[in-house]
Amino acid sequence: MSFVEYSEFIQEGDVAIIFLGHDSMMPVKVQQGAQTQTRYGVIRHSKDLIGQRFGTKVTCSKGGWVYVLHPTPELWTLNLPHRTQILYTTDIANITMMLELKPGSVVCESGTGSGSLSHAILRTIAPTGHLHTVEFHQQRSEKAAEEFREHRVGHLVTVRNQDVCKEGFGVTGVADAVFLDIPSPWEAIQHAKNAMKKHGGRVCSFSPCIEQVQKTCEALADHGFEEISTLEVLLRVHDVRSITLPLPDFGSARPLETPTPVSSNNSVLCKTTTPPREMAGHTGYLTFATKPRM
Amino acid sequence: MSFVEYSEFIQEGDVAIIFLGHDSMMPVKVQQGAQTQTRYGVIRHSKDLIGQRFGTKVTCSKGGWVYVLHPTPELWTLNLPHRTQILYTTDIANITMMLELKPGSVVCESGTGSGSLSHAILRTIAPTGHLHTVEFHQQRSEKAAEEFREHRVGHLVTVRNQDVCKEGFGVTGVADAVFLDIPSPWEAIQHAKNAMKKHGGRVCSFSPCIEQVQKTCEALADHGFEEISTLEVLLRVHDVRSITLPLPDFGSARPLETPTPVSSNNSVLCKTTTPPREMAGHTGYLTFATKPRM
Amino acid sequence: MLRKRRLARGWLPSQKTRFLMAENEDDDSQHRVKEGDYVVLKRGDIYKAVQVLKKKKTIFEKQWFILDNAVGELYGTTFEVVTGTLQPRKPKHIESSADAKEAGTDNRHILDDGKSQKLTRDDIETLKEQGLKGQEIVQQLIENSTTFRDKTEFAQEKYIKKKKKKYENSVMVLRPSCRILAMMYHGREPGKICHLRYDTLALMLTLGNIHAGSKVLVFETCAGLVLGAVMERMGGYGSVVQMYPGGGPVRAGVESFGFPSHFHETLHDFPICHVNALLAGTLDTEAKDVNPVAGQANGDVSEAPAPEKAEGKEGSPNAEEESMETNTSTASPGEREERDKLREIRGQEKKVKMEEKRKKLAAAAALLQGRNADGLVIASRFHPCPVVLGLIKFLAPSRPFVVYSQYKEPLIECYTKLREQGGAVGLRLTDSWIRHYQVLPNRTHPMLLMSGGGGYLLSGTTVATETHAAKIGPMSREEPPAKKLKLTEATEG
Amino acid sequence: MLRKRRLARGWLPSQKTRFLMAENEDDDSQHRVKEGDYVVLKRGDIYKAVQVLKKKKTIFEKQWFILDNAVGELYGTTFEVVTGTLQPRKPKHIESSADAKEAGTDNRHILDDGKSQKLTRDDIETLKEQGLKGQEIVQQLIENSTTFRDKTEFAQEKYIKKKKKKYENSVMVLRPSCRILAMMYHGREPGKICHLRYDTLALMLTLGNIHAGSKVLVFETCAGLVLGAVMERMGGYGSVVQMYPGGGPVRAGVESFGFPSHFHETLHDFPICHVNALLAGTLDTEAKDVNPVAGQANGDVSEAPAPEKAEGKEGSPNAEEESMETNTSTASPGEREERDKLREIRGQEKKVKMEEKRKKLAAAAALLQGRNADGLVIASRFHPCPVVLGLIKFLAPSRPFVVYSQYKEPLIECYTKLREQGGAVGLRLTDSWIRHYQVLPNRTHPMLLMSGGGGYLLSGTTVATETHAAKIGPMSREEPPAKKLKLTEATEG
Repeated sequence: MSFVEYSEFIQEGDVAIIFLGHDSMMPVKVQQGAQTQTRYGVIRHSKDLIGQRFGTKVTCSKGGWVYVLHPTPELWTLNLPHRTQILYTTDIANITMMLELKPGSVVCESGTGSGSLSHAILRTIAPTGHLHTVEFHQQRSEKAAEEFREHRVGHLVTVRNQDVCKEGFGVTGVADAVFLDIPSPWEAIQHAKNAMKKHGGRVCSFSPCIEQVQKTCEALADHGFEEISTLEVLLRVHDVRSITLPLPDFGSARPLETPTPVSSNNSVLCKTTTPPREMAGHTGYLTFATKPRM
Repeated sequence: MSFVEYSEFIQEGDVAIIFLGHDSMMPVKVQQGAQTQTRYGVIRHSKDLIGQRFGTKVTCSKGGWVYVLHPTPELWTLNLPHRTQILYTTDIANITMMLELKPGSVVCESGTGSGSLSHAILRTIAPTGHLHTVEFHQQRSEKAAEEFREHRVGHLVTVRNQDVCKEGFGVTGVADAVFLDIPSPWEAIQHAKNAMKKHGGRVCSFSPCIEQVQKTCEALADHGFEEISTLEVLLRVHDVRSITLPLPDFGSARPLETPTPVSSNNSVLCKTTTPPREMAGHTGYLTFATKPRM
Repeated sequence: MLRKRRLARGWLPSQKTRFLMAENEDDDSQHRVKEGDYVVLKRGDIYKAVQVLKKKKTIFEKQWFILDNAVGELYGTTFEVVTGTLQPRKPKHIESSADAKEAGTDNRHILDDGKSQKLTRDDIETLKEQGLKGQEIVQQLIENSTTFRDKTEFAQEKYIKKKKKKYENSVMVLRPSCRILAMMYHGREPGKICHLRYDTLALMLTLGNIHAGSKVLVFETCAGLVLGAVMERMGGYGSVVQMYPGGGPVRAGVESFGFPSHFHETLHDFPICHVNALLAGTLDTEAKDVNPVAGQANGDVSEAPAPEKAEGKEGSPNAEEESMETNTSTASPGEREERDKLREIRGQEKKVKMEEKRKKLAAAAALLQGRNADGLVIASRFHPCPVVLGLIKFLAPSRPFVVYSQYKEPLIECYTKLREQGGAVGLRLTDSWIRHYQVLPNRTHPMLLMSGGGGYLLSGTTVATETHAAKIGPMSREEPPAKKLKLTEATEG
Repeated sequence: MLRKRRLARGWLPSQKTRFLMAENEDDDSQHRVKEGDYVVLKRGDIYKAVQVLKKKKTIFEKQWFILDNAVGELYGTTFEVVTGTLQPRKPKHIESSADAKEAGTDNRHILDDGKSQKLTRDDIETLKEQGLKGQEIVQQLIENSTTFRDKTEFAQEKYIKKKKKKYENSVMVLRPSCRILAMMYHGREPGKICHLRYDTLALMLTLGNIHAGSKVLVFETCAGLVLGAVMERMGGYGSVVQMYPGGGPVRAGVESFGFPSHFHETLHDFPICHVNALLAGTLDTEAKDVNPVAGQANGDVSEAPAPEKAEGKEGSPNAEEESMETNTSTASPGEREERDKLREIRGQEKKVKMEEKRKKLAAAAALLQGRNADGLVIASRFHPCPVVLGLIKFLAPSRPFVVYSQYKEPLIECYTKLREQGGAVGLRLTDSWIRHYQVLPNRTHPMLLMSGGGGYLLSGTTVATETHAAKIGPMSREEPPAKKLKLTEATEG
């Protein structure tokens, strides 16, 4: 298993995602002799996981069963330990496309945070690209580096523990794309520009507040960035349901007749979807720009 | 006919809405002897309109037919002459509810603009309420006053031609609700407060730009307004369509068989809706607040 | 102008008050809470409608208290819950305004420290802004929670909401309004109102051109919220006919509006099980044994036993069932005699009630039979298609109708049927989208949580189905023969 | 830190350039336009994909010109259209930045003058910001239009767009990318790509976990855009199998990506009319008279005649039909002899082609028959239900699949069928919502026009349908008997 390559069978040291049911999952680190407790009972790694095919149904000690899934950046985003607020798949998808990431891309990112976006970037730029990710917070950067090694993507990423606004990304003229998720992105625009390739590239800044966006757009324009464009994407998950719509009884037109008995045909079944009662109404604004050739 | 009361029959001097087809309408002022040209031919007011029932089908000179509709504030919004940008029904509906308008409410409005909101306010506050509407631009205020008279709601409204930011609404302590659609609403907050009843009321400001909203919210808080709340509403009109979904042909499982002929059953008909390709993505932010009893 | 603007910021509250007091002195008495009033309690964005009754305990946000102290206070007053009673709180706008600025400073500091916890603090600060007591506790809780930082933004927001609920104890007493009740139902019990969102309701009232002096038909299973909203917009002028399915009209929500009694005189109801008879001209409202509650046979069984508020004066439509229950039990001869007497009294009462019902039915039928209603508003859990096709017949031409459904699919069918059938133009199937904002210095953004959907509307305008040759002729082939309609009295409105 | 931030505003462009030039000197040659390159022309937010060919006239936004002068210039260069040719324009960032500020001042003035035309001006100023030549003309036009002020905001925006189109004449030449092509198709020809919006495509690629080294199945009728997007993300590593309906794979859109030739070696195609045979193990790819274009019988008649780009080397799959046409015409004996010869040659050519086709089919079949594909991406105008149920069988367990449809209803059916059938978990039916913003000093707001919808996605992950007792056994009961698969050669990738 690796986050950039599928494997058929589960091996010692792999990360696997235990799928317990609708919207209920947990990540496990597969270790010979280890056990994982679930609400359906215990999973014994040696017997139930190692050597099994990813996607297999595993019967737990209490008789319930779960599926063991191969990790993907998207499953990881749903299951990772939150050390910070994280980026979710809808934003990640748009960041990836709008930054024009593909195998071979060199990307700079700050902050690393919980690594949600980092894993998605690594998946996309493998096997020939590289990610330079900068995290201000020491423990977070160490934890991220450790995770990348465990997920077998360590060779594709350099984690730096520094303040991007003061020290930049630690590389110059190499990046095809830069991503910023920091409180004051406008302070890092010059560093972003420095990190990027001479012939140009794409930059993205993620900010929750419009004031941050305004300052960032100004800084981008001041630094000669082009095609500055701010957007926002929201995802809506629809619940598929069968509903019963009763039919009204308008009675008979004949006078003085007693009411018709309840007919068996007094409702209609209909397949439909319902939106969630509450959904994510805002994650952040995504501001993209192109660094032209200088 | 009046904009606050339905009539059964069309009379001299009425406004009627000629419904030509899907999303195609025109307003006419009904006058003895007048004619109106439509793409289906001429409508002669004396013969085709006066004395007819509203909602009637009228055959035009070229043989095509139209419906003649009773005016409502909503139809007027779709048909009025634009002297300014106007408010549309979705925003109007929310303004009306969130300002808690009802028969008897006294409302202050600025600017009058093209009168789109004014007509909706008048409809709701009749027969016992009153609208004080202030318009900076002289011709616009005169035209609006004339329209209100023609629409037989003149007795419910006072039009003032003045600068609300400098001179206020011309009334003090009478309004249950105040509505602002001006470039610098923050400059009119004190005037709004002065116009409102001592025991309190509701205020709404409509602004297209977030910077206007920020300044307005600050001014509202500074003036002791409570329950300050900014929202945005968008309407999506769905096009009802029957679509044909072809079914794929995965061929036969038997070897060397010739392809199956086109079966009559190779597609599925489905009723669905499609969203508009482009829709109004923003009209303005609506900021509401409550003036507490002072 | 410039002078005033500059002054505004330095303006002292005492000056402001004096300025207002000088003019237009209102009579405060009408703005004070009276015993028996229907009021709405508010905390944050949580609302609850209650009636003010002496000594009656109310539960709100898991707190028990009596409302006695609210009587005589002004609407809009904020109270503290102190040992089961309400204590008026001094207004402190200056403080809360200062809070807001301090909060802003705090947050800017956080924005600059290079971490990405900005939204968390942001939300916390937003709470501070509301100037509610008890929030310091929430703040403490959050800051001491070791798990809080590991939660997602949304989990955090929910956590805050939960804690806020638990520890804050201020309550504002408000006069009910369509705005407040629509937000209350949507927030607390969306299932009761078919998930009809407040902005969708607002659009219904506007698209329906609901206004004083018109005659509006309402068919709803939204606890009476839609009916009440229509009545509020009518202001006691004109008539509203509630077309109801099942055993009796449901209108608990109407009470919460606290309308003056004359509003109720404009409200009529008509059981839909008589619609076909009325349209055919065969509805005989004179006969004594006609059963106005015959609508039990509707696909409405679950609702039938609970006619939540069957118009006070009417009594229970289930009286018959009750006496039947009594029959089946065994009893001594003495008890039996007693019971026979009781049954006779009940029989008399029932006759009187039936006569009242008959008159009411006749009055409603009289309003409907002209087929000249001015508006039709439908919002129910029934399939909207047969409902709109059945009830649109009662509208005059050139009148708006609006149909709500939580689901899009049944409205697609409505749309198609109405197009096939004719008699309606300007058909539009819409949904809307509402977003609330946090507007704070340097922290402006849409709220992190939003509603996923507010339901769908089908709206349109009726037109005459004949050509204009028949000038004042019958508006429909189904016009009932006039002689068959034996209505003994006219109705008001 | 603070020093740098302060400097940023006073920073001169020459300094900036020097700073960058000092380090990491790139080889410019790879960033220059070459003859034969597929490029994208851009004006405002209008894009057009073209191939750079000498002397070839291109029409873009109603202007004719040749691209010859673009050859040798850097990607990203802006040109002026001057008498049918492209002339490189000097970059002028300082000017456009100054423009922006001036515009801001203008607008604030308008905001203060008490009229409500703010958005109109706003839109006009937005145009200015883009620093495009010709916009002065648009500005003039707008200011002199007597009807302009009477239009609605949206009509105004459309008017501006129209005028802008007509009078501006700058063109930027860009290297194609999934981002640009997705926005191009969505803006110009949404019908060709089933109205698949760029953000929805982005989500498909991410939810599908498309990455280098995997084996991905694609079924699309989106002009090849989705296929190209998948190939871009694969970067020439791994294999893509295009499952195609009808006469031949449609992939005009793939060409526009301008992939290096080795990318095409990873691309395979398989006609879906052989899917059942392959699954049953009865597909004989050795037989000579098997007709690989037999898929004409699909519900795809409208598309069949236009296999827009049937892999250059393959020639036309309609060759047979052409020769049939020749047969039916009358001709002289001499002509007939000539024709017989021609027919023989054609027959030979056809045989060679058929043999090529057979080999390709065998290679694709080999990729599929292991039923161990890593991803499945569906985006078509076909009913997605039979498509996904048919093709999901080729996926290994624990692999993502994603199905796009312009309509929600068919995906509801897919969802239900997949739930009934099992073999998939984490099913989610979603749609998304994208909004662009105007961010300008004192004039920040969402764009006045937005897309009404971007289509719907059903996504999920496959799982094994047996219990884990059968450790490495067949993953499905329908595993074909191995001996029936007479594949004569393996495929690359």
